[in-house]
Amino acid sequence: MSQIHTHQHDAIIVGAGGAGLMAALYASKKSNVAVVSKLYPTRSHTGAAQGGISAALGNVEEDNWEWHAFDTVKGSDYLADQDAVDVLCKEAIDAVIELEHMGLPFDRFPNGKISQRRFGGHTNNETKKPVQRACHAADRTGHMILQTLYQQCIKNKVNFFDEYHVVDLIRVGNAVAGVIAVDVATGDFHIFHGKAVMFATGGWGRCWEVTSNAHSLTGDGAAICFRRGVPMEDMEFFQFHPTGIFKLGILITEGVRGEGGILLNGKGERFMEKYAPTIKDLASRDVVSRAIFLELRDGNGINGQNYVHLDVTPKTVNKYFELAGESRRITREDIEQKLPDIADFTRTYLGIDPVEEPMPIQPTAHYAMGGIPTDVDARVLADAQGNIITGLYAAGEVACVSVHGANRLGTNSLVDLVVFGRRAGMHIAENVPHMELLPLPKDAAASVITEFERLRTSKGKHKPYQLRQRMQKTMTDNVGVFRTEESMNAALAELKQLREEYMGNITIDDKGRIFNTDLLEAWELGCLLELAEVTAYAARNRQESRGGHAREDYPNRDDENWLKHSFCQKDDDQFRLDYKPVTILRYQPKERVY
Amino acid sequence: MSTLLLTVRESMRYRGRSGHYSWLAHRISGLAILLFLVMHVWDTANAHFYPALYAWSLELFKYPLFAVGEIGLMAAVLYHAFNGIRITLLDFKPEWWKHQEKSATISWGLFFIIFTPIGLYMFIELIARCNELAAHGNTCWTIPSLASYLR
Amino acid sequence: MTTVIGTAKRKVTIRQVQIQANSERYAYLFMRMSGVALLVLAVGHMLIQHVLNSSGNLTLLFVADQWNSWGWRAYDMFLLAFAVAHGLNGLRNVLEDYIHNPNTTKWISRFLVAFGIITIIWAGIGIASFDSEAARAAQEALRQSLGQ
Amino acid sequence: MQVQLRIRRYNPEQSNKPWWGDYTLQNVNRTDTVLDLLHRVKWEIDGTLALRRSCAHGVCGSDAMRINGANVLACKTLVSSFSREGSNQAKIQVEPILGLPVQKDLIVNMEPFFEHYRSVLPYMINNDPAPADGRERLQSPEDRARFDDTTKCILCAACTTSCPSFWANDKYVGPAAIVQAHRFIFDSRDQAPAERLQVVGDTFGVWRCRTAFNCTNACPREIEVTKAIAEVKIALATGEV
Ligand SMILES: Cc1cc2nc3c(=O)[nH]c(=O)nc-3n(C[C@H](O)[C@H](O)[C@H](O)COP(=O)(O)OP(=O)(O)OC[C@H]3O[C@@H](n4cnc5c(N)ncnc54)[C@H](O)[C@@H]3O)c2cc1C
Ligand code: HEM
Ligand code: SF4
Ligand code: F3S
Ligand code: FES
Repeated sequence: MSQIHTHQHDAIIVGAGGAGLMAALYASKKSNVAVVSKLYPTRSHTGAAQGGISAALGNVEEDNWEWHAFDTVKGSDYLADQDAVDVLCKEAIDAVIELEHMGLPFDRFPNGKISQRRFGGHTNNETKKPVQRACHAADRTGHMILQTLYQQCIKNKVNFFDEYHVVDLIRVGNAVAGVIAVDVATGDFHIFHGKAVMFATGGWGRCWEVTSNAHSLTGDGAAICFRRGVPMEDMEFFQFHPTGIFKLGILITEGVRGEGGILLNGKGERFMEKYAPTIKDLASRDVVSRAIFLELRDGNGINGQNYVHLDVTPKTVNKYFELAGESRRITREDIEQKLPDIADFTRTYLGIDPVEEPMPIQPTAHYAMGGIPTDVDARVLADAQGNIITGLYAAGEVACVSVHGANRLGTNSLVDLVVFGRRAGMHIAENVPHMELLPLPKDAAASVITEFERLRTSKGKHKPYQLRQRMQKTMTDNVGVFRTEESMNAALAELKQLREEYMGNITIDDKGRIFNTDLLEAWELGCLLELAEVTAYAARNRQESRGGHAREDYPNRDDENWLKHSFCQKDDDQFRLDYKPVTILRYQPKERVY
Repeated sequence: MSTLLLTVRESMRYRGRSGHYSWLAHRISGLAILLFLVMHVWDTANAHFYPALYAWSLELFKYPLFAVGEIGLMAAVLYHAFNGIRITLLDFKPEWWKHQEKSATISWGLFFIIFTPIGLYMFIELIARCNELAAHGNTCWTIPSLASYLR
Repeated sequence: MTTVIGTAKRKVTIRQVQIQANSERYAYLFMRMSGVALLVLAVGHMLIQHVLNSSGNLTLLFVADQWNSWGWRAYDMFLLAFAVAHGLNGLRNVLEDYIHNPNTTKWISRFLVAFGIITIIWAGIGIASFDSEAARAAQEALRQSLGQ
Repeated sequence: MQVQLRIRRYNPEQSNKPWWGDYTLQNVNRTDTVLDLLHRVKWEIDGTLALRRSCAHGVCGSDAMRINGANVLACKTLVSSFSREGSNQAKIQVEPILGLPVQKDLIVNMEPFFEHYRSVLPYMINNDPAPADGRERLQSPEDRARFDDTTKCILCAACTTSCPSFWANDKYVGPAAIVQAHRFIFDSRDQAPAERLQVVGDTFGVWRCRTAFNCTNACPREIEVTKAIAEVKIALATGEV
């Protein structure tokens, strides 16, 4: 048995992506905070975000936050809570300005202001034309946010515990007392004892085969909370980004289409004209992903294969600008300057120069709209009635406020991170002084240590990767862009089987303690399996199509029965669903056309 | 990293590009020149202090064994000089760094162009010297006796 | 302290800052400067002594002739000073790469400085007070004694 | 195609001697990355193999390694770069980056690296009150462009651990830290260029750079590292930033 160490802090923040760091920055101003992350903070996947962060700064053309709010609500297919969306869009402006003051090197307009560009789903509400709202630093906006926040944390001497893998939450009744983590370097268990715990562990795209998500995005935070009785909200809504590199899933930002890039099928048609006549290629992600999927199913892929083309060569783009009567034109230099990383990806992985040739793309699993339910102060909800778990917070992709509803608008995740990360941090800073430090339960770490010993010593037949591949396959085939009752039942059956094999028939090679990533990957697989099952279960039960959840057997949105959030919990191995009404303020649900 | 040996071994093993080898060559040539320089300065001083000793060393340098070293020295000085200028230029003109690979090639090229004829010429002289020695019945490897100079 | 000293001409903001210089910076600059000087001095010297007059012909007499001119003596003095300083500082750089004990490196630097100064003085005296006539006589005597 | 993969292994729990692990992989695609191959070894052959990785497309900086002698990111290095067109064989040798203590297999202790990073004050320092209108500080596109290149750094350490000066003496702050210093020194909004220049102008700062260019060649983000170092040197010499 390895050693157990104990640390005491006011607040423990799990995860050092955009949300975790923003919270840490604020919380550490007034309290003693520990940031515990399984990766070095700068390795977090926030760094992969490319396109931009939206805020209605109105730096080049008229814009206001209410338009942003409307676009967000419309993008969400009316499932977002509008009070939360108001907070998001109003505070976005402030948050972006604050990032600039922290030193974030945004691109600039000639007048010295932050540069903004068009992005899918962002419009001028009056003219319905795309609006320039996405603030950006070339195509590495997320990288710059992550770096800037990390820099500020260093400046403010935040306590970091890097490469500590959190594996359990210490829940005491309806409150929390800390978390348990494994020090990856030594394999020792550490108890982080605190008054408040915040999860900011990001998404779980690794449930699917083709994904834009990092290998480390295994939904640990969500799964840990779920195991400790926290409900999961809106898990059926997972976003498939339309433009991932064929087979690899590496994301090609919407910014490409923002700069004028066009989607073309095997017949050379600009098929988005059919699906979204007004804003075409810049329609919301769910719309474009489905369009691509349908094109592929109709045999309109390139050379009959499973991909279409995204064409940003100046030749093509300028042709369509001309056709549309637009005066702007793009040049090679524009692409090199505004999309350097994209150009680098396609050159490296495909040997394709995006200035000369179109890129092969297909939809890729991208973003979890659902997750740990929270209020607008990032406090975690215990149930669909809105009761709160004292001291537990969540923000970022792992959380569901819900501002993204059934489909997240591009750039809004980064806004979510900074706005709600900040709110969480402020709330923690203000409240921690009055909160009490609950005593640690006896043997707080016992159950998770037992689980680790089981995984370490189990002598089954399957290696974790085999189970993982099977899970990814069934999720892709059956709980992907389009779903049916039948497909999801198949997925649930397979997932149940996988779970049993995971519990009883698994084996790993590494029996050691130092950097035992074999063991940790096996544990992560447990999280993925858990979340995959919740997703499939929640998806099977939602009998309508909305946003990212597209059912062939229920092709229409059904506001009468389904304008509500789902809350999934597990009691004694049985899933239980509960529902929470959507908060609607100014924008009544309407049909969604782009 | 700790040990000299490890550093040296890894510096040889690293598959760097031109810059890496330019650095290696610059360093080795610099040290080689220095070694020679120190010897040379001290013995040149003998021209004043012990002329006989100096004359002996001049004689010594004519012998093939040393003449080979002299060719090496010439190579070291030329390469070190060209590469030193390259480094200096690039240091003061950062905007030229795009051309670093090319510049490394150029300094090697310049070195070969200039060193080849000089080296060849020096080599021919060396052979001639050898023949001359042979004509006197000496081998190339004989070294003039110091004693005879000190007498 | 930073002040903006002009944006109009180059369009970018250039600021002036005060930084305390340290010896490493001067050593660095000296390496470049002396390097350029040595390009002329050392390469010139090599070409003259070892190629144009192949060492085969290099005798005390030749040196005596050359050092008859104060110009050449000055040339060689510069070469001596620059090369020794440049080379020994280079050696110091190399040694400091591999020897990390601050105390040891301090003593190494001191030793190298001392060694450099002594070398330059010793050889400097040699060059400055070299007597061409005497050398010529010595060479003559030698030649006879060697029976050439 | 077939790949002969040779990995430098080390597991302090088993032996204090490193060893070479040899693996033959079949059915490799030319477009597979070396990270894909390492994953195959880890998942299918020997789960004890330890390495860091996350994003798998060259943006997180986890997996800098020495592959066939030179520093690269495993996830950004394609098998095809080690095999001639038309050949269906490749030999690939993977080692941990050099100059940081190896902890297990391909994992090195990054702490000394981050210590150098922190030493250059890698954060914006501007104590002026924010603009009264509550908006952004203005910066011209030209001023922004001056440090664009160095904002790309992902702290992967490929540069610093390819530098012969750093191998010889790990007190040298190293190219990555200088890149970070450059990013702030030339940002017109920052007010502490002098403090940073003081740090990188120190004995173990930029003067240790011997212009070997390994850093520039190794940088997976194609940052002109040596150029940035030279700009810092010039700033130190002229006092102009
Ligand atoms: C390729 C790509 C491009 C994107 N582009 C955009 C864009 O242009 N605009 C936009 O708005 N959004 C974009 N997104 C979405 C957005 O980047 C993510 O949703 C967001 O970055 C998530 O941030 P986070 O802080 O929640 O988590 P992450 O940044 O994913 O960080 C998770 C953190 O949690 C830690 N962690 C995880 N598990 C554990 C554990 N068990 N123990 C300890 N620590 C743990 C990790 O170490 C990490 O520090 C993009 C996403 C991807 C994948
Ligand atoms: C001929 C013209 C010469 C030029 C242009 C030149 C230039 C340079 C430069 C610029 C450096 C600095 C390299 C660095 O800091 O990275 C250097 C280093 C060095 N030079 Fe020279 N040099 C010349 C002649 C000499 C001579 C005659 C000697 C021997 C006495 C010498 C010995 C050295 C040594 C030992 C180094 C250190 C090498 C290292 O740090 O790797 N150089 N030279
Ligand atoms: S400069 Fe390049 S090589 Fe060095 S750490 Fe940054 S990204 Fe990596
Ligand atoms: S490799 Fe090292 S020596 Fe300088 S140019 Fe790069 S820092
Ligand atoms: S895995 Fe992220 S850089 Fe290679």
